[in-house]
Amino acid sequence: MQVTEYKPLIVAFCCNWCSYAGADLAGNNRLAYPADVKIIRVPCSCRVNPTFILRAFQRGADGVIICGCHPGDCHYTSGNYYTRRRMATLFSMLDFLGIERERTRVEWVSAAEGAKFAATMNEFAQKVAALGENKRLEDLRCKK
Amino acid sequence: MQRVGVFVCWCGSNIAGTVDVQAVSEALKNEPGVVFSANYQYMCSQAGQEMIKTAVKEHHLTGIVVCSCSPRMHEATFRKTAVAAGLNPYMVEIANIREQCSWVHKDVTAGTEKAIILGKAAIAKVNLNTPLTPGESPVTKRALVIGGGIAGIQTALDIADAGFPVDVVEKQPTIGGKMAQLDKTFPTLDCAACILTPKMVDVAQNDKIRIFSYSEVTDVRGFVGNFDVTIKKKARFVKEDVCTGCGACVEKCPMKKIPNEFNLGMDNRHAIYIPFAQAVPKVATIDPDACNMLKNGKCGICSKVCAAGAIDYKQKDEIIEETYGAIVVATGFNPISMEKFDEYAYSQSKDVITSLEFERLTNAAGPTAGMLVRPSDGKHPHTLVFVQCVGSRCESCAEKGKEYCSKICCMYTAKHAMLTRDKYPDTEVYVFYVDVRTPGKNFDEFYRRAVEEYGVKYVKGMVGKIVPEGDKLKVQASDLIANKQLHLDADLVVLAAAIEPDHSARPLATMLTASMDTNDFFTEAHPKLRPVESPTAGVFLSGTCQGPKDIPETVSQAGAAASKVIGLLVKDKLTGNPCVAIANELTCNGCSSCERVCPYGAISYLDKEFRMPDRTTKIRRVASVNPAVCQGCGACTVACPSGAMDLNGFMNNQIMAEVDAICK
Amino acid sequence: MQKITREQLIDQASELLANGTVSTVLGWGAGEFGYDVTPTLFKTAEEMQNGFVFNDFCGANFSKYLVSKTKTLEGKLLVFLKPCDTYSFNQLLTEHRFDREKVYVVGIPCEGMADIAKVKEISGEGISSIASDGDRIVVTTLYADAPVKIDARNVLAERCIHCKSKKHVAYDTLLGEEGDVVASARFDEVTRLESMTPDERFAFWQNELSKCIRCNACRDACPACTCETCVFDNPKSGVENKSPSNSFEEQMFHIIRAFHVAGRCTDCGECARVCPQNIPLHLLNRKFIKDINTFYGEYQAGAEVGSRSPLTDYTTEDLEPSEIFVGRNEHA
Amino acid sequence: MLKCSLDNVQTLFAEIAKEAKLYLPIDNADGTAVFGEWSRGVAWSNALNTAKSPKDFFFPQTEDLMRFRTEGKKIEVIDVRRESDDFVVFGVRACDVKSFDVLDRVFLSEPCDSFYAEKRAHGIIVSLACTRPAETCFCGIFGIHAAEPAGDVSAWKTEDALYLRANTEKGTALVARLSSVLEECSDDAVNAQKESIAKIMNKLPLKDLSTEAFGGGKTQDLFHSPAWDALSSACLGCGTCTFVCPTCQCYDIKDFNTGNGVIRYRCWDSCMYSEFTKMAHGNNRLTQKERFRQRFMHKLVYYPENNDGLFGCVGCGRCLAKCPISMNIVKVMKQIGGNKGE
Repeated sequence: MQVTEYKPLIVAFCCNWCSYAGADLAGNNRLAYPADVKIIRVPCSCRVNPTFILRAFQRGADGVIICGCHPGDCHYTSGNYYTRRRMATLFSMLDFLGIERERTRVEWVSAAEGAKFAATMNEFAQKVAALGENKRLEDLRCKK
Repeated sequence: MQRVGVFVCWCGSNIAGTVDVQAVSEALKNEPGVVFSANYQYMCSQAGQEMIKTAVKEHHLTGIVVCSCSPRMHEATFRKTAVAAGLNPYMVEIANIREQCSWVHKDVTAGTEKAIILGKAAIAKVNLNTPLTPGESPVTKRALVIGGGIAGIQTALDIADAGFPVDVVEKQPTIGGKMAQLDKTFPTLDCAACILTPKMVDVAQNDKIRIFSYSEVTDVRGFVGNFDVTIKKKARFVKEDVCTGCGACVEKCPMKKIPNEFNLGMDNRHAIYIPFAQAVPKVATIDPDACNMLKNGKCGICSKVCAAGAIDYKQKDEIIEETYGAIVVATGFNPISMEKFDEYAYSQSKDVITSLEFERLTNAAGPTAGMLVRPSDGKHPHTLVFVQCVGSRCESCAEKGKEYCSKICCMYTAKHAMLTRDKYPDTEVYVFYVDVRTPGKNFDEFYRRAVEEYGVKYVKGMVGKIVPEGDKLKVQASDLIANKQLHLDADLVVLAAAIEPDHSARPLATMLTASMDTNDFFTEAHPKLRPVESPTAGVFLSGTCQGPKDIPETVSQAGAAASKVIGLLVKDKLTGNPCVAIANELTCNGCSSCERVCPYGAISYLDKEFRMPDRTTKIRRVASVNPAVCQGCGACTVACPSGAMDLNGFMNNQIMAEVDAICK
Repeated sequence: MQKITREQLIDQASELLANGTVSTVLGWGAGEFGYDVTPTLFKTAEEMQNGFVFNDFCGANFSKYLVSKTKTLEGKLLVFLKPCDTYSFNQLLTEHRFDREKVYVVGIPCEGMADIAKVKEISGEGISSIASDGDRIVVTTLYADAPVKIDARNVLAERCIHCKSKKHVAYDTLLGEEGDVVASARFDEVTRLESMTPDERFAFWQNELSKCIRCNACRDACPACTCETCVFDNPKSGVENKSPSNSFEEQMFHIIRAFHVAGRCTDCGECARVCPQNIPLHLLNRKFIKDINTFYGEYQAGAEVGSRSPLTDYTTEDLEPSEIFVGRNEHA
Repeated sequence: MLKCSLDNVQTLFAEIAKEAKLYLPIDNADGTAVFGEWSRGVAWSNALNTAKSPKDFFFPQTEDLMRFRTEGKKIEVIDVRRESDDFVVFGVRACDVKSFDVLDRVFLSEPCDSFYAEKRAHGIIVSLACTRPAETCFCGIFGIHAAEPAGDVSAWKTEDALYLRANTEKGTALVARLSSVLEECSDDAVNAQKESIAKIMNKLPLKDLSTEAFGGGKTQDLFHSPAWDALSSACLGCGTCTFVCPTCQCYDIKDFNTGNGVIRYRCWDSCMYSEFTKMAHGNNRLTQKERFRQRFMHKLVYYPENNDGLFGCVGCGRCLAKCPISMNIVKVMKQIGGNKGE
């Protein structure tokens, strides 16, 4: 029997200065990652509101990843430090509610780390694919 | 509803190779708001841009979506195109279907599908775009330099050279800073005074530069281009413009046992004093804590002997308020206190001194007129021990010293050791070190000369304890290379004390809303790319307030800061980035959460009167963002629980629309 | 069970009303059945004599009322605050939500308040009178032949069982003795949930949150929820809704609400107290508090005015989101 | 009168459930009762009443009205109305049964609410007399008899048996198909229970609460009563009273963007909310006092004014038990009604 792997939908919020540029570099170097990963550009990872993450899950995303500059390298000096605290506590809360912790992730990707960007996306997509469809934070109204 | 035009770029085969561009433009044609959709080989080419302009005119487009390469590549290009077509530049959105699609996906079906989704997201966003206009603010063409050491001096001279007025605020009675106290400078051994004092005179004589010595900055308001600064000019009880600096008053002053700060207390000065011969401004200052006349109204000798009539016992602190376009921080450093380093017997023996004290001791203008003698008995020392890293690189003893390397100690100690051996060949000179760090032009050569030509004995190891015994200092140390304990009888011990930012730096940083690291060094806007700018717009960093550095580094940074200031002051108006935070006053609670996370101090609060729907009025505290200061990171938008804070260009509803389009 | 009496509170308030220090008193108004007390404004000592009550059911946290009442009342408002209420009081001051000068705080000691639902579990329905007798609550009902005597400690409200502090962190006058922060096992239930499997946790919360009727009582009673316009009422926010339309809406509402008060929530327990559906909402807030304490060091919102919430702060050495589960007592 | 031994009641439920979904009060883990669907093994709660009223079965908190599916610029309208199957709501107390009179007058009068009407047509209500009313019960003052509940079928539960009496055609049809588990019996046991209930009703603390000051025609004086300020002063503006109320009938119509279109749905709304019936001109009632007053004026004055004196409250006492600040219609009636009934 042919088993087709689940194709997850992944939303990646990337900060404009490091991670979005890292994603561009992955492109420049033709480093492949699944087309299921869709990037949304934000000025800084600290712009990512938990509401956006929940919204993505509501609308059918299976995984959400937030990428920002490495701690200490934030274009705005402190943005990613806030991101780090906000996402640590938010992810812990999602886990507390029984939502699979592998569906969310924060990764620091610099503008020079095209390879890391691609590798991260491949790995994340694989993990999310293994979890299958997001059922615990889905909104069936959006699937009709 | 927007009238959106979609332009899909082939980028030759870069995009078209993996993405069916025709299918993309066809699919996007049906999206809400889209009235025109086309594809072309090179959208960024002249012809491509013309195509956009024509479409804007023919189809009355209000928004543009370009599906092409990364916005980091051509967003600016297409924004200019929009402007040329009569649109607001912020009505353009880019769908990145090259770097983030065609180049990373090999399958045409998957690539095309993704390109369509990215296009839809961009359309969803542009449907919610509003024209944005950058704010403008005028620039006051005057700079303030805080600190009159070599960093401040160099910055002020460079800015003045470009024709802009500069004010230098120095808290001491004279400018000159630490460099004025130094004897010789490494690695060339030219005398510090010989190279510094002409610059001090240049400052004094430059008609673009005003010196506020014996003054402090007490308040800073405003923002880049328009800082309103309050300067307190402390009363020196001598009319600065009348005093000729003749020194007659100093000679006759009966209060002559006041420890002389300039010589680090190694000799005395009078109650009325001029710190050193080449002081700028060369005017006397009365120390109010020491002067009998000021303390109890008895004396008045200086007034009598002053031929110019410059003494004014009734002088009051003067408050100066001035507006500046830019502020340069050059507050410098101090050696750390040796109080906590009891093992080196600093407080027990006068013959244990710091390196800066050693500088004064060997300086021809110093307390001993340059004769190297023991402070305790005036005798010539034969065995000298230099201890490196006293309080520097103190990982385990952070409560005593500093975790960082003070950077300059290795070189000045080599200098001290070399000069001692040169002048007094009968001496034995030991240097105890952890590492010798000599990166810098001619630095390692210099150090090697000290060892090889001058016979300075470098010992890798730390001094454990120094005990004064008789007229000797018993030094217990370890030699890590020979792996043995050393016991030396020294006549003089010199401690290379770590350096730390001046204590005035932290309150100043608060006033400037400039950020600092945990060591109280000012943080630069970017450690590599913007090393002389503070993250707070319009505030620049010069010298050791930003981190330990030697004189050449300080001077080059001072010049760099000056050039940044000049770049700012030549502008008549500052055009801001319109993608800044905006506070909705109607939903703002005034809770201060946003202010707490703003790295730029761009948010302030005001009590505003609101007319309520029931016709009553209510005064509420609400946030207000200064668009000239905000850099648009968006940290505030998430900190705000009521959603009152939003970010132009990346509004909540725009990002959610993108999410929706992607997750459909 | 309370150590302080109604009369002491009336005396204190009467004095302050009489000497003009305050114009109005925010206290508890008597109800129909002894346990149904309503926050009430009193203007005179006489009004207090007639309608003021203080008993084991005076649980409501008055701090939030100060936001609106101080803006409309003339003169100073006297407010009675229990130790836990003073934390909310300070937190609101930190957030500039009212003018301290408009308030006169009388700190009152608290021995823990009773939960009427627990009383009824023992006494049964049909309460015709309820009174305190030392450490006991005496209930007469329509159906029991004799009055039912209940040890007040056995019917403590959940938040009082896990009382975190007997210390008043703000007051102008303190009645009774200065208390202390006390050790509590308030995180035990959070820990128990954490040690479940994700499936169990999910089932637990689905069961609880599915009861939500989106009445907003938790939000409207919460002293940290004082937004001029809540995002859930604001059509422009993108999350506005009036109904718990499905499990996602239920999760969304409670996750975002808990996140918005994270670092600001003092753990006063009003959310769980007022929930008509008995959802243990305080566990969500406590989870955030516990995480903040674990990740970033102990922090008690409202302990002092002006303190910086850990979520508006950072250190360069903070835990990475990928490290938050490391070392946790994990389910098998 | 028909009778079923309590030992046999699960069989009775099974019989009912053969042809219609059966909902009855069941105990929740937290000690409250809720209406839940019966299936084999589900125990019938002994609680006096459920946390939420059975209103949900006919007027659910959220109900889709229609859908629009969009694709690009195309819009398709989808009718989501469905024919309801028959269902039985069992164990509805007298107060809650009465609430359907209140709701019917709103939803079934012209223009008839077809969503509600469809469910009313297919829902069969089996009521249940109250043997142990709570102190918060005051149905009696509105002329409701706890011992004589209406509904399609009335029921009484004694120590050992359940007694049933059909009142309507739907009720008759239901008991007819349950004949295998029901037996004819005399009214004696039920009459005895009614007597004992009457005695208890006479002891209830709120039994003498007067409705005299309320009803149609009293509008002006009550509206301008100075007591509203103090009564509404502590109101949090939450929707608890509204959402536990069996007679509240206000709803909002909202659109939900699914990403592929729009779901137009209605959901309960509360006149206590500041956003209630917000329109282009702003809000109708600007202060919490006005909103608070509206809720009680509506139940006690406006509704009876328009509905032959029928009050918009059935005295179920849920709001008394659930209000976070213990403000409620009883306190309002006593204050506004001139403290009568003390």
